[in-house]
Amino acid sequence: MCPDDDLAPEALTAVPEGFRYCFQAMASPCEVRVDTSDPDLARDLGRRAEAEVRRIEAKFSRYREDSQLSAINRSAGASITVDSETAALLNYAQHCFQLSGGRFDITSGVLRRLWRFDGSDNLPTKAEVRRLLPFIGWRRVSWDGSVLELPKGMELDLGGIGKEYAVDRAILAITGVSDCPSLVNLGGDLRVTGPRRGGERWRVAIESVDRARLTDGLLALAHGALTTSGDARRFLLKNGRRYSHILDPRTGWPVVDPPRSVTVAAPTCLEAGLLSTLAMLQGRHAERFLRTEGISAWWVR
Amino acid sequence: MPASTPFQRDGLPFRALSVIPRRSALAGLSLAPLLLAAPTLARAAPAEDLLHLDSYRGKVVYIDFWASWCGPCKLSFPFMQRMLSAFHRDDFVILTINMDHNRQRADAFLSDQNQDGLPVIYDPSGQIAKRFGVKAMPTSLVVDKSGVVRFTNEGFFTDRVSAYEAHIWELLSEKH
Amino acid sequence: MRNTRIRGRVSGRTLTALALLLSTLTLPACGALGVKPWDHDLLAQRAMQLNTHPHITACHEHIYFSKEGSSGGRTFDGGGCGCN
Amino acid sequence: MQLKRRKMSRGVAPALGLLTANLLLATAALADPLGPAAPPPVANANINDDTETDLGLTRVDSAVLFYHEANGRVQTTEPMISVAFNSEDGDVLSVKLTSDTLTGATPNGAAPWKQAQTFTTPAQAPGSTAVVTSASGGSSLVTLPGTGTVVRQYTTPAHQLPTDTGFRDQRYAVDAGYSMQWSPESRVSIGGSVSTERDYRSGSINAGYSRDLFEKNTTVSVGLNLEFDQSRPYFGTPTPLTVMSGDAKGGNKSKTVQNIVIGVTQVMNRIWLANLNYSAGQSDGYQTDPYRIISVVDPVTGGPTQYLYESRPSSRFRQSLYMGNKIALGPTFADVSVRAYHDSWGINSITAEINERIPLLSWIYLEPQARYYSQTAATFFHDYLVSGQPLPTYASSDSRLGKFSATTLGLKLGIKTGSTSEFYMLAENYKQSGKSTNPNAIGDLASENLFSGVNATSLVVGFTFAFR
Repeated sequence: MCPDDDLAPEALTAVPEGFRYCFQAMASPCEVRVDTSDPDLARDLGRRAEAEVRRIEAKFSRYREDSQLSAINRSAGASITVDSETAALLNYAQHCFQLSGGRFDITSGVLRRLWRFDGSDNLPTKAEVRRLLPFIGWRRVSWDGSVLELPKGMELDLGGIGKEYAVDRAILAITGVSDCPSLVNLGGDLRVTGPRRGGERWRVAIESVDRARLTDGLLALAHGALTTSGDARRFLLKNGRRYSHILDPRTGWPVVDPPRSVTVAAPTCLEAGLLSTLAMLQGRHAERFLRTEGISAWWVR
Repeated sequence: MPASTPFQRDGLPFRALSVIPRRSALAGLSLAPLLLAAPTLARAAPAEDLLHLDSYRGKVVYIDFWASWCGPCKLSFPFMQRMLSAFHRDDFVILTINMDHNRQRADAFLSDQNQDGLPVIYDPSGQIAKRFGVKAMPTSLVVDKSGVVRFTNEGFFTDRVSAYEAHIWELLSEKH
Repeated sequence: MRNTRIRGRVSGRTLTALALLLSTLTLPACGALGVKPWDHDLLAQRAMQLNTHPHITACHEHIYFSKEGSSGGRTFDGGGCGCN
Repeated sequence: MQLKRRKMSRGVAPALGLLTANLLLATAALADPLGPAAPPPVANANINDDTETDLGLTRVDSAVLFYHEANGRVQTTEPMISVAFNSEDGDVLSVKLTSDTLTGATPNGAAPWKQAQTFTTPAQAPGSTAVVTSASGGSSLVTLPGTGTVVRQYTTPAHQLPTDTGFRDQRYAVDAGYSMQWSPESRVSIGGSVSTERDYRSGSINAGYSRDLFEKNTTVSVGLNLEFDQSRPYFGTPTPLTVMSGDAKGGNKSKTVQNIVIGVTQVMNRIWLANLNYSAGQSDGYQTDPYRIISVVDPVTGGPTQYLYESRPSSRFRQSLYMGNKIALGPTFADVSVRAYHDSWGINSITAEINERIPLLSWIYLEPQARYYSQTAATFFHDYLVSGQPLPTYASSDSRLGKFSATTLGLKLGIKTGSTSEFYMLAENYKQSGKSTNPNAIGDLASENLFSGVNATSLVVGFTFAFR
């Protein structure tokens, strides 16, 4: 993984497997590994991936005031015609909402106003949460495939799919111009274009929940993507009970007893991300969900 | 709650495990086009039922595999342009899939043809073409409203243009 | 074809046998060779065609036919001229 | 208000895979954020990188061959032009016109000798009183005493290969062909050609079928060609192995040639295209050269005692196995081919060729070419016959039937003048080499150079263009 600091001198560094191109985006360290001996190719592919990630961040991050998403969130109920990419993402989110029985909901972002997962014990009160529930629920949003009306006070947050979508798009930006084996990793959500030269697998380190041990094991990956949900740093602890930062949008409360982290492998980053989030949203039944769905995953309780 | 055990999977301590899922998440999954190769052991679903273009449900989709070096492909672009303007965007979608290994040549071809209307998906490694069992260049697939590939045209012959157009009309007239 | 053909010496028959053997062998093996239809980019180059300059090939055929004992191979061998 | 706890539907993962693919497919169709990969596409990086096709175009190709053999031998100028009408579906109608002017001295077949030799040929065509007026250089008209017939005589100096300079010929030929896409996997073609010169006429028709297999990686083809030739010597056809004289000879003679070519073209891999052809040809009828003679020499001194008209078998069965390869090595394209040939006259030959097309700039390429050829002699090839020995049934001293090898070295230059037009030029030297002096030749012939092979340079200059 790339050093966290923003001041990485030269974005491109040589590594045993070729070159690594580092940058900061989506509030996490990002790296593009390119299995080539040609530094210019590696830098070009790295820049392409970075450009795509920044484009998506600029468009869909709710932390950026000038992003389209922020514009939507300020629309206070007005009807907005969105462009085809946003429409495709909203359709996708809608399908995920239906698939997950309402558990995956991009309108649950407002809950962040109440919940600060800083390891402390300041949980919000039930009344505060109840007051916020009327502003949560995808069913309250009117969306016909091109025109959106977001009721006043509600907010959209593509947190669950934004970063994974950026990884998949970055991979497309690379495969669109070159067959060169590459890996894109945005803060732990990663995907490869295919096996390394000579059919080798990529070695990827998975950040474990246990802060003491930086990396837990190495995964060898020839195809597809890997994402990890759950995070050792974001939880609340009150009279012995641990509250994970995974919130159930239907109740506004943290999911009960989810695994500490789930890592999922799937062909695309979006699928891996969604499946790991959905698994966490199952709380106690996470393992059963992963098994019955036949998802290749690793989890830590 | 036991102390955090190392990653746990089938009871195997987790070392450098390759991604070999017990029952692949993709078993039986019908992969629509852009899914790149599934993890190593996944069975590739047969080409026919691959194309459940969910979001195109209710629309007829014309998918054309082309490359800049292929003579007949150049002839198919005016036809596709005409079809695009002949039918309403809500009923009919054209997706062209470029197979060039060299992106510059594909773009040079497109700028020659001044093709801004037709969406292009770049597939230099032939993943999509493999999935659809493309056997000739160009190949066009005509997909009905419920996502089933109904017509496959191998090659492009100007004296068969009326037949190609008839396929589209036929599928458009079907109820979905 | 009149049947008063002069019996070719042994090597004639072997050449025919060799040719038949080769064609029967190569055809089934051909299935294993080849590339995907979308990998014909280099093969579609003009310079890759078997006869890039037909007139030059014709000149060669004409010269070699009139100056050598053998002919044919690439295309039909044939007289067409009482060249001497 | 507690939302109903709906259970999550089963089969989430498969459906999710589908949705993801649709999303990526739909959004992938958007313009690439960075636009084209590199600066706006430059004209083809190098001239070899050209995949323009002629579909829907009319292609005109014209060229002139200047062929010149050393030491005053044959010289021809051969302009040719072809027009091909290409439909957009691969049907091609093509017509080609060729004309060919031949001058210069041709070996008459006699062996050189240490003294000058004089040869007598007819001057009046059979049944006509017209006399060849302008006997070209080196020959003269003589009226034979007694018979009063006018004959043409020419003399060859000592130690020189006897050649007849009386040849001037003008040939015109028309070829036409039509090929069409019979089905998406198969093509058929038919064609014909007519060629006339003052002393030779030829007509042929051909048909061909080709079929693509294994996703166009393999193409099998078969071609048939039927040809009818008529030899119309100026002064009639001499009876083979009779003494050379000035008398008028017999009438015209003809022959038929039937040919089949079976071919397989196979894509070996992305850069290599291989082509294997087996061809067989049977020709029946008159195949002798009416103007050629063969010396009958004294068994001791080797001096010429008489000259007999040559004689060749009246049928010939030819076979050849040809393998050609086109290989794209980086920017260069190589054309490597070998051919094995055998015929019923006892001639076996091996031919090997290599051309390497090297791009220099985006609009110019150089193509060095090299060819090696070697053949064995026909069974009835003799440099000379020996007086007193029984006459063989067939005998010819034509160097084309003798044992020799030949090398060709050439250089082709191509200049691209437009997207579908090119100026091309090929300069080439073709040199035959064989056993010049034959130590165990009879008498003083041992010191004469009996080999009559050629050393020729040729230049082809051509220009081709296409228009809609």
